[in-house]
Amino acid sequence: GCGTTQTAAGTTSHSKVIGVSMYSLTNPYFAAMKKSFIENGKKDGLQVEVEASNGDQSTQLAQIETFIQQHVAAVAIVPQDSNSIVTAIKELNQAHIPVFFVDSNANTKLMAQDGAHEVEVVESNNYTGGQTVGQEMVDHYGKNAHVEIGIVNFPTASSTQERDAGFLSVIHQYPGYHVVSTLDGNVSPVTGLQVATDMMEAHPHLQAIFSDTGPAALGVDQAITSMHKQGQVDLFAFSSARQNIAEIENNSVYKAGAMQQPKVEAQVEVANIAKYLDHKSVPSRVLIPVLGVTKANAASRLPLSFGKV
Amino acid sequence: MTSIPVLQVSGISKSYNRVEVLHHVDLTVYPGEVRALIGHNGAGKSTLLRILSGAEAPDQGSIMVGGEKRFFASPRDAQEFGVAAVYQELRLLPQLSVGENIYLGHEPRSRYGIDRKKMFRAAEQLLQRHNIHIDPREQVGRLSHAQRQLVEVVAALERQARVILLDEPTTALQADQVDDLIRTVRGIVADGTVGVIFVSHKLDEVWSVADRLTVLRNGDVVLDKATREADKQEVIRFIVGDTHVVESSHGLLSSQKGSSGSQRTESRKMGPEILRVDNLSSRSLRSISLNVNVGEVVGLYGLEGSGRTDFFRLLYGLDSMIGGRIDLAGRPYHPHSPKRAMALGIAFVTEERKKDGFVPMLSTIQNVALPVLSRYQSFGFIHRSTVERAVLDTLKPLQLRGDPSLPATHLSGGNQQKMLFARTLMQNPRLILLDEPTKGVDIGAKAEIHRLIRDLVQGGDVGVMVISSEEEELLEVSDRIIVFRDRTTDGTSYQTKALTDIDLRNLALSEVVS
Amino acid sequence: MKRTRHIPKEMGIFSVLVVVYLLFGLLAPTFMTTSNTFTLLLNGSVVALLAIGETFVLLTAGIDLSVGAGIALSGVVAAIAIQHGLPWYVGVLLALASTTLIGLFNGVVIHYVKVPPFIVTFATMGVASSIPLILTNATPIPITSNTFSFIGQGFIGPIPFAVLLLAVVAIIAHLILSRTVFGLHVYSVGGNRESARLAGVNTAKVDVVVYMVSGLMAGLGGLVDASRLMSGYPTAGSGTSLFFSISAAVVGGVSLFGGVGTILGAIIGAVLIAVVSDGMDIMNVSSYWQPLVIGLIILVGVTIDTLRVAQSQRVSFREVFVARFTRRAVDHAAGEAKSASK
Amino acid sequence: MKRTRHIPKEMGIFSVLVVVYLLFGLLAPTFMTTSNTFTLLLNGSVVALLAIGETFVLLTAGIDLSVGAGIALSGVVAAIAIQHGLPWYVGVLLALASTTLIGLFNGVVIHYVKVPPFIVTFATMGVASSIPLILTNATPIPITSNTFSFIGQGFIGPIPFAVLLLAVVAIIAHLILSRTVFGLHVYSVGGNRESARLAGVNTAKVDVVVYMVSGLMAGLGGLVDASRLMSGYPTAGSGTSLFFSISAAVVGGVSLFGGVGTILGAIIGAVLIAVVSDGMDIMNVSSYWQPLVIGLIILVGVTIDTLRVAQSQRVSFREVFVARFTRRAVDHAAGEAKSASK
Ligand SMILES: Nc1ncnc2c1ncn2[C@@H]1O[C@H](COP(=O)(O)OP(=O)(O)OP(=O)(O)O)[C@@H](O)[C@H]1O
Ligand SMILES: Nc1ncnc2c1ncn2[C@@H]1O[C@H](COP(=O)(O)OP(=O)(O)OP(=O)(O)O)[C@@H](O)[C@H]1O
Ligand SMILES: [Mg+2]
Ligand SMILES: [Mg+2]
Repeated sequence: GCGTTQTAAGTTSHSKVIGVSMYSLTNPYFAAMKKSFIENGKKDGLQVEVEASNGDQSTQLAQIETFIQQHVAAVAIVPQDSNSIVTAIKELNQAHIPVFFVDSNANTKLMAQDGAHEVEVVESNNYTGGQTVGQEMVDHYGKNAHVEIGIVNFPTASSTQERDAGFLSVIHQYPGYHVVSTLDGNVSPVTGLQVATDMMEAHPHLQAIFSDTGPAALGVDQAITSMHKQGQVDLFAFSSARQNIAEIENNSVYKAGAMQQPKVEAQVEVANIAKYLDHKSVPSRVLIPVLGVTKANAASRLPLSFGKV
Repeated sequence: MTSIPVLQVSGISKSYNRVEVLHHVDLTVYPGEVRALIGHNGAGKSTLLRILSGAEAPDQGSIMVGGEKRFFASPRDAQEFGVAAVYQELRLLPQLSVGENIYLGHEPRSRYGIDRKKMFRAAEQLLQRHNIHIDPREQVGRLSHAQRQLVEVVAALERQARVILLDEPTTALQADQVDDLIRTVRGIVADGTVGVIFVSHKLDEVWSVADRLTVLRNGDVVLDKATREADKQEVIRFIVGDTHVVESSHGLLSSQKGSSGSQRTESRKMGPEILRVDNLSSRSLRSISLNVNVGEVVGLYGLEGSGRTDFFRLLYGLDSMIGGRIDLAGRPYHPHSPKRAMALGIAFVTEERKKDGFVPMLSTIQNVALPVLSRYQSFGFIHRSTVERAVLDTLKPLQLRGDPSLPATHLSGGNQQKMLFARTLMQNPRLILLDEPTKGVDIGAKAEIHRLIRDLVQGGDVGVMVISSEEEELLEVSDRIIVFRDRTTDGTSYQTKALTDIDLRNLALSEVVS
Repeated sequence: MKRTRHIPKEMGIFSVLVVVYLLFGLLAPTFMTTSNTFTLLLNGSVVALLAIGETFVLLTAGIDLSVGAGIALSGVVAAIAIQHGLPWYVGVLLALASTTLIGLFNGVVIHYVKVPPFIVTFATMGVASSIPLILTNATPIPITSNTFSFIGQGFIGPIPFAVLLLAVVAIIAHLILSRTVFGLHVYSVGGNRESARLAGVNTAKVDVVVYMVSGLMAGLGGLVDASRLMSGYPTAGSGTSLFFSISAAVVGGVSLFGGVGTILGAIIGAVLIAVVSDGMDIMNVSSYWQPLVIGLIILVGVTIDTLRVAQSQRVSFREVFVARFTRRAVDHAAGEAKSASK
Repeated sequence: MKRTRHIPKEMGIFSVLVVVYLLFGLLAPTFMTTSNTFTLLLNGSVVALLAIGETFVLLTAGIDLSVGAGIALSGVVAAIAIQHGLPWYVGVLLALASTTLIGLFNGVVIHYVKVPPFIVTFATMGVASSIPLILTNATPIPITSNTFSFIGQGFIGPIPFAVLLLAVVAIIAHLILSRTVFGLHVYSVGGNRESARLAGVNTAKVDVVVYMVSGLMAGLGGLVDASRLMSGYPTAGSGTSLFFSISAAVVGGVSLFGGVGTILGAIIGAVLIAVVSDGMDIMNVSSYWQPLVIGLIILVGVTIDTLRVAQSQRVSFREVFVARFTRRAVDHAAGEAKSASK
């Protein structure tokens, strides 16, 4: 089941075509979102075509232009970059194709400046998600603890930058908490694994690693296990992968984290698009909460996650 | 010739890997003079020429052109100061056209770029002037070896240089082409402004072209004399530095018939037929018929482009046959690949060693052993010391100068040719195809190679076919000669005893007319 | 450079391009519209620009890995310059200067120090991708100049300005390579550097200039991207641009070993890649399948082209087959003779 | 077959490696520990394995772009096999078979159809990266076999098993290239394909086998990664692996033009890259700066090595400079003489 390959030619038929331009489909998070988009679309009689820009802003632009060529009924975008996507919004506006955002929004100030407009955005608040993980960490070690923290991040995307900022905003309130190393996990388990091993070699007293992406968290988790640092180094991370959530329940390495709800985001987005196309009113902003996950609630969160164990 | 020397070289020294190949060499060329530079393989002739043309920097010494001291950082500098060169290893670029190659580096320009029309017109005139019938728009890669050599020489002459350096410009050329070239060179120096250095291993050429000669031995100038006053025997002694070898090369010197016959048993019984070719045709050859017996050397003669090289390539599986029949040792043979040809006992020395003869980065030992490695291995692992010993034994009689454990590019041109001949000897073949086997080989080693070929056919059950552009060589080494004309032959052969080089030339020409 | 009596070598891959274009057109009605054709050309313009620069470099048997990073550098330099109140054209000049300087450095080190091009441009790729990140702290810098937006978003008639720019640059590059002394020298250096040197070609000039051209093209590509995105994006060009630009040149018949290939070929290669990418998007081919599809289309295309050339240049297929067949028969007979004689 | 009296060429880049290692050790106390040294070797083992395969291919003047994708393919195949209840070793064999088959395909098409290696392996790279995504729907597949985990996580004494595996593979590869008939044939094909063919070398066998070796190495690399992550990750190896493996070989002296280079060099190159990557992480170099730092270290290292070789083989630096200078002086004098005489 990897998407439809029908063309948009059939706009005359009843099923309307929705174009979705995503960040990356090789990240399970977005793979889950895509699946939800297509399934929920089917329920509402919408045909959803999903493209991935694989981390490249100009690819995203190209894909949106393709949607314009196809005269799709609406476009939903997970923006690579909140600024430069504004160009695309303008083009869509000119083509009279309604624009929806999902996962994160475009730069609203710039949009206002350029006279570009969107219909709606379904956001999960990355900043508060980061704060949630920070708070979980503080809860885990105690407010007065002395903790050496390593961060495995993805420094070149705005969503992960926000997560880091949220996380740091909490951590910085506690003088005992020190970030001793920040390395790029490149949203990749292999890179996550490698930088985490290096981090632990460099800082023998490291106690906690924060990973701002799920794929890198997978690698960090294995790094801790394979260096036999269970109990010495704990993992806190953003991830909605079932494998990771199950790890939290098990609680040997992965202590707590935050999960976004890609399925829910897509579901809400599709529902709102359907409403809009039926000329009903839709809210301009829907916030999907980023859920904190701890050992206590992991079991109940498991059904919301995606992937295999 | 009391004028300022057009080229004066003093105290030039050069070492490679701490081995000195030139030792305080002094050399003077006056305008209007052709100076021959001769010496054994690896004596340092090409190295000296490369230094004079700016291709390489000397370790020591100075160069004066037209009385002024010059330093050449690159060939471009040398050309600016009026020095042009033909290198031993041809420098032409196969992807470019003949015209582009001739004018590369000094292209005729129009306001917007290259004036190709003018360039091709000039090239056409130039080629015509030298009696070379080649389309200047043709890609150089499609030319025969001899044609390329001619183009190269003509390109150097065209540079309007004061000093022209020619490193073995005649190796691939036919006798009449050599005569033309010599006439051209004499013509160029005739007006007394240009000086030429001419490297060759063929003493006949030296005597007909050069005013003076310089003999290099192991990087030292050992003789510097007017050609008129020099004696061939003396010169050979200086080249070889060893009287023993002079004896054996004596036959080579005099190009009259009969002298070579003395090395041969007059009435030898031929062995069985090793190769029979009937009515063979390919894309470039038509109905070739001939046969070769075990125990004989068959010379193939023909004008340039008569199809001899193509015939060898076909036999070796490098081209596909379209019609006819080949029998190898009495069995039908259909050439398919070099590997198969080799497995069936055919060995081949190609005419252009640099193109498809050897692998430059491999050592001489590795290059020689490459086709026969399977004999010196167990479980795929090479017995290095055995290989080394076998190769060194084979190389010994060839007087190879240079370190055989170094990459083959470190050898001088003639020594590379010896390396390829050694490879043939290693293969113990039944049928040997030699295309210009002594190209660039010095006088001593050449005689040795001829002797080895004769020994081979007398001793073992081998048949040999030789292509050579030197009539003397063919007459010297072959039992009989087959003449190729216009990409075909019917196999009629001529006993060498009954032939002179003049006869041979006439034979090749006459029937083209008829 | 060659006589025109031969069919140009690029005809083969050009036919492949036409066939692929028509196929996509058949499969998806929206594909073959004028508007979509210009869109795909616009989307492919950056890779095509890089492929032009890469062609110069590859012709000398070099390689330039720094072009992808040059895109980011150029865009960010322009954005910062404009952000600081400089006029847009100063931003453009600074951007082009920055990547051309990188090219100058590449060429000088490659020629004079004789470090392999792969290593030198690997290093400058690192430098050129770090600088934008450091300058911007990984945050894209919005560009506000409206004039600047014309580079990537303007139209002249129905034609996107960037596509016109590409066409002009391609024609100039083509003329340089095919008509000028410098062009001939580029081919000669790539054909055999030593031969070219012996013939008196200024190899230093050739080496340095080709990398500067490649840098300049990366700079132009960066400007097109920045203008389309209206921001200096510090990780622009980090995706497939470099890879696709080399692939475009190679698909178009440029040899990695130097001396062989044309601008025309490289452009055809780049357009082929743009057509396939756009076609797959239009047909909504799953992104899981896209690498496979593009790989196979290019492989099949180049294979057909290769076989066609092999067929026309060498022996005809019939001849080979007849020969093979005869050989079998003969060998077979020989085998029988052998076994009979035992 | 070469005489050993010469200092091996790899000494140059090896000294660079030692110096870089010691420098990082000086700057960061935790760097030069046994434990961190093995960690960096373990982290570099996959690139090193790929570099071994790439060396075989580069020596024949080929290139293999499909190795990065092979990592994902191999890991996913093993994971799926184990998930379906097959024993771990069957998973391992299937994984290795899958990438070796890709290599077989590469070699056959490159040799017989004469399509450039860049194109063929570009296509198989696409295929090998699509298949894992299609098979897994982009979701990693957890591996549960404990035995399997030994490949990437096991230790023998203080040494990680993967590092030992790498050492054994490297030694075998070294012996094959330096001691066997096949090895010499690989060098000869890369040095001058036509000469090798005329000398009776089975070029088909060489071409096909080198790509199979490269595929096999990618498969091994994939197993190491999968075992370290304990999951078949469909985009493993999509990052810098391919690029670093070619760079490692080139840094170690392997020529992209064939015929030159050794396994020893490639391994030293791979370890150098691993040391720099690890050292930068240990020193917490900002990820913005990392590409710049690694690029410059490698450039400086190779430059020093190049200059050293140039110096020892040819003329000394002093001489070159003197010559340059003298030339100017002479030219100048000559110029003056000329103008004076007018
Ligand atoms: N690039 C090189 N590296 C190392 N040694 C070299 C190199 N080129 C030449 N030599 C050595 O220098 C010596 C002189 O070589 P050179 O080519 O000048 O000889 P030559 O007189 O031209 O011989 P030939 O008659 O065979 O052409 C030889 O011993 C050769 O091995
Ligand atoms: N007239 C021609 N037509 C086609 N090809 C030619 C012609 N002349 C030469 N060639 C090509 O040049 C190469 C050598 O030519 P060929 O074998 O005919 O020469 P040859 O008889 O060996 O003469 P020599 O070796 O004395 O130059 C071959 O590859 C051949 O195809
Ligand atoms: Mg010589
Ligand atoms: Mg010939």
